[in-house]
Amino acid sequence: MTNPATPKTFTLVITGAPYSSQAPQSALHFARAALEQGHSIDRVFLYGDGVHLASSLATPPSDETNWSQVWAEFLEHHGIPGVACIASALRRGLVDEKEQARYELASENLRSPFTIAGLGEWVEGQTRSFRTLYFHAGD
Amino acid sequence: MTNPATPKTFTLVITGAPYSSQAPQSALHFARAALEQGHSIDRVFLYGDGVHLASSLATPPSDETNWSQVWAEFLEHHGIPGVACIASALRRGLVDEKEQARYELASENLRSPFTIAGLGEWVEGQTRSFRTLYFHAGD
Amino acid sequence: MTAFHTLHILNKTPDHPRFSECLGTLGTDDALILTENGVLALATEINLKTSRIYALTPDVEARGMAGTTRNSILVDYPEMVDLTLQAQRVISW
Amino acid sequence: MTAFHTLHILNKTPDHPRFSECLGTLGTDDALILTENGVLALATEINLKTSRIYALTPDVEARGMAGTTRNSILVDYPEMVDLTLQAQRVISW
Amino acid sequence: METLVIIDQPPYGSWTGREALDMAFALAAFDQTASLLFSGAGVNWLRNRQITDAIGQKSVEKNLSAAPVFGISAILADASACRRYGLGPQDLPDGVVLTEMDAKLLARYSHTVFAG
Amino acid sequence: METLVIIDQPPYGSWTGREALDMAFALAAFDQTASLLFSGAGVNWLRNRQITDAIGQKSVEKNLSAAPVFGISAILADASACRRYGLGPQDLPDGVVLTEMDAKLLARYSHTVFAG
Repeated sequence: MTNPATPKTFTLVITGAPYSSQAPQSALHFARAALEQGHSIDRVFLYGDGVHLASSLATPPSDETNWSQVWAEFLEHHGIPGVACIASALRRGLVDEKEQARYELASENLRSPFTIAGLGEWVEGQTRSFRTLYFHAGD
Repeated sequence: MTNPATPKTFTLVITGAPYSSQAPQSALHFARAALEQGHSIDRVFLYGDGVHLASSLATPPSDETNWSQVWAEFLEHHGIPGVACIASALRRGLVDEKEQARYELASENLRSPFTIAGLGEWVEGQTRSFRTLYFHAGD
Repeated sequence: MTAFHTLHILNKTPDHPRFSECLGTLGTDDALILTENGVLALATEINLKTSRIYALTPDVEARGMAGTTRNSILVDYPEMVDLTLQAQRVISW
Repeated sequence: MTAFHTLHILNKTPDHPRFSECLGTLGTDDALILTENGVLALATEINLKTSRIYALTPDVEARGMAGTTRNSILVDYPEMVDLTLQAQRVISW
Repeated sequence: METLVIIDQPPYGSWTGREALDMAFALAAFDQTASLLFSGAGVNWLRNRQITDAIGQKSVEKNLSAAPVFGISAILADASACRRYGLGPQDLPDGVVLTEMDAKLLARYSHTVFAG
Repeated sequence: METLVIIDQPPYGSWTGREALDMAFALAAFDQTASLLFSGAGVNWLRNRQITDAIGQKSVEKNLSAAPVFGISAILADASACRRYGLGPQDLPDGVVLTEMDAKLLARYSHTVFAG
């Protein structure tokens, strides 16, 4: 039996987009609770529509939470890597400077500290973490 | 009774994103068939997740269709307005130069000839068109 | 040309809640066109509650359903355009 | 602390096909936690097929379900974190 | 010409319902007749005492109660969906009319739309 | 440690199934044991003669047939979902194993994942 008091490591995978699903919000609440209890988060991996969370251009109305910004601040503050799957990201128009140059695109829109990398990052997270939890869209 | 031979006007509303749903593809096939039969398309309105179709940064693998690009070329070629709903677009990180300046964002990512405007464009399309058809995500 | 009241465009699988919502509102003079994932309904034994069932050929073929079209009438996109004009109203589910 | 085999995290309404898929795989030693839209199941008469049902308080309250929690145990996020660690495995539906 | 906007998704789990409400409000703002129908799991919009602080979203109750002010002509709820989700007539906000979502209902509207 | 990747969405209507397949392939590529389970409407991945030219997408049949080559250890299909969608054992591609999706099946895997 696992003793919940022992600090454990989580990898969180977010597959639902902000302003479309509740997934990024639920994942953030979970992540905060895990850290407060002394656990650690190895990484946050964005997959499928979840990559939109890493957009630097999301501009919700001023009376709504900017989930991309809040997530970025959380990752930055705690030094947790946030990685968007490169295949999901490129198809959905989320690119960093490197991909911008490679595909000769007019701009980039990846919000720091998110990075773009392959599914190997997800596999590594799963093998290194005690728990890998998924936050999918609810519809 | 309607005589299908008489040219009619359509407004098409796309609410499903490319690389997530089939909606933009089905809408394009429908639009092409309508024009070939001599009908016209008043406008194409992107709503909800459908606004991602207007991204200038979508970069699918080279052996897959770039639906944003194909749609943009179709609109350009036939002089059909393509309008992304401003509220949907801003939340989801799709912005033009004007919104970039207004919100002091680092870049813009709207693909020409798409424009960004309010739901009034949808209402106008519906009132001016013989048929307004919706292309939603299928899951 | 058959005249009908409402054309229901259904692009969801039979497992999606909107599928049964759609079937529940089919009127006696209505027609149903199955598109995208909707064509998979033809592989099941679900009662589609109308005899005027169309299915979009490109979606039928993509899903390997060419031999499983039950009592539906296969249409291409130009014919679908016609159907949307013949109906008095169109609802996209 | 109760020990259990699998913790099933279910965030879909009872009308979503994955809801019944999840219930169909609940083992006798499993627990279910309802989150997001999943908490709406507590407003229905659906048999949830396990007696170990948790529901996430913030989602219950947001949906106006505070008075309709049936036989579920309300948990907050820290308790949910514990539950994911007590289980031998976790499945997010 | 009258448009029926159908909301069949519950609030908070997705944005579709909010975006449907915006469509109805836009129609009304441009002097088009618009009504709302809550069906399926969407009837959960009508539950009272939605306390959303802990999930970081604004409650949709206020949006919905503004519907008559914005000129929405009727707010309908599918009776069988309400029964399924344990919502009795006394649980519904003022002005919501219970109805059956069927061919006869939809035949009253020239346009029937979903937001997604 | 073995991961079961479940595909419960049919192909072409959404990308979720493709992205699930990529997850399984990535696990195999990094020497993790991975199996695929097709359930619900996802069993429609297994239908043969998918002719996709007219919808402008690549057929997924080739991707799926590459699974053993990429090191996927088993391809399972839920028997009751196959029955619902009219797929008999003779209709399934070689190597697909009919099973029942139940607690006993899932208990065999340390991780069970969906792509979305």
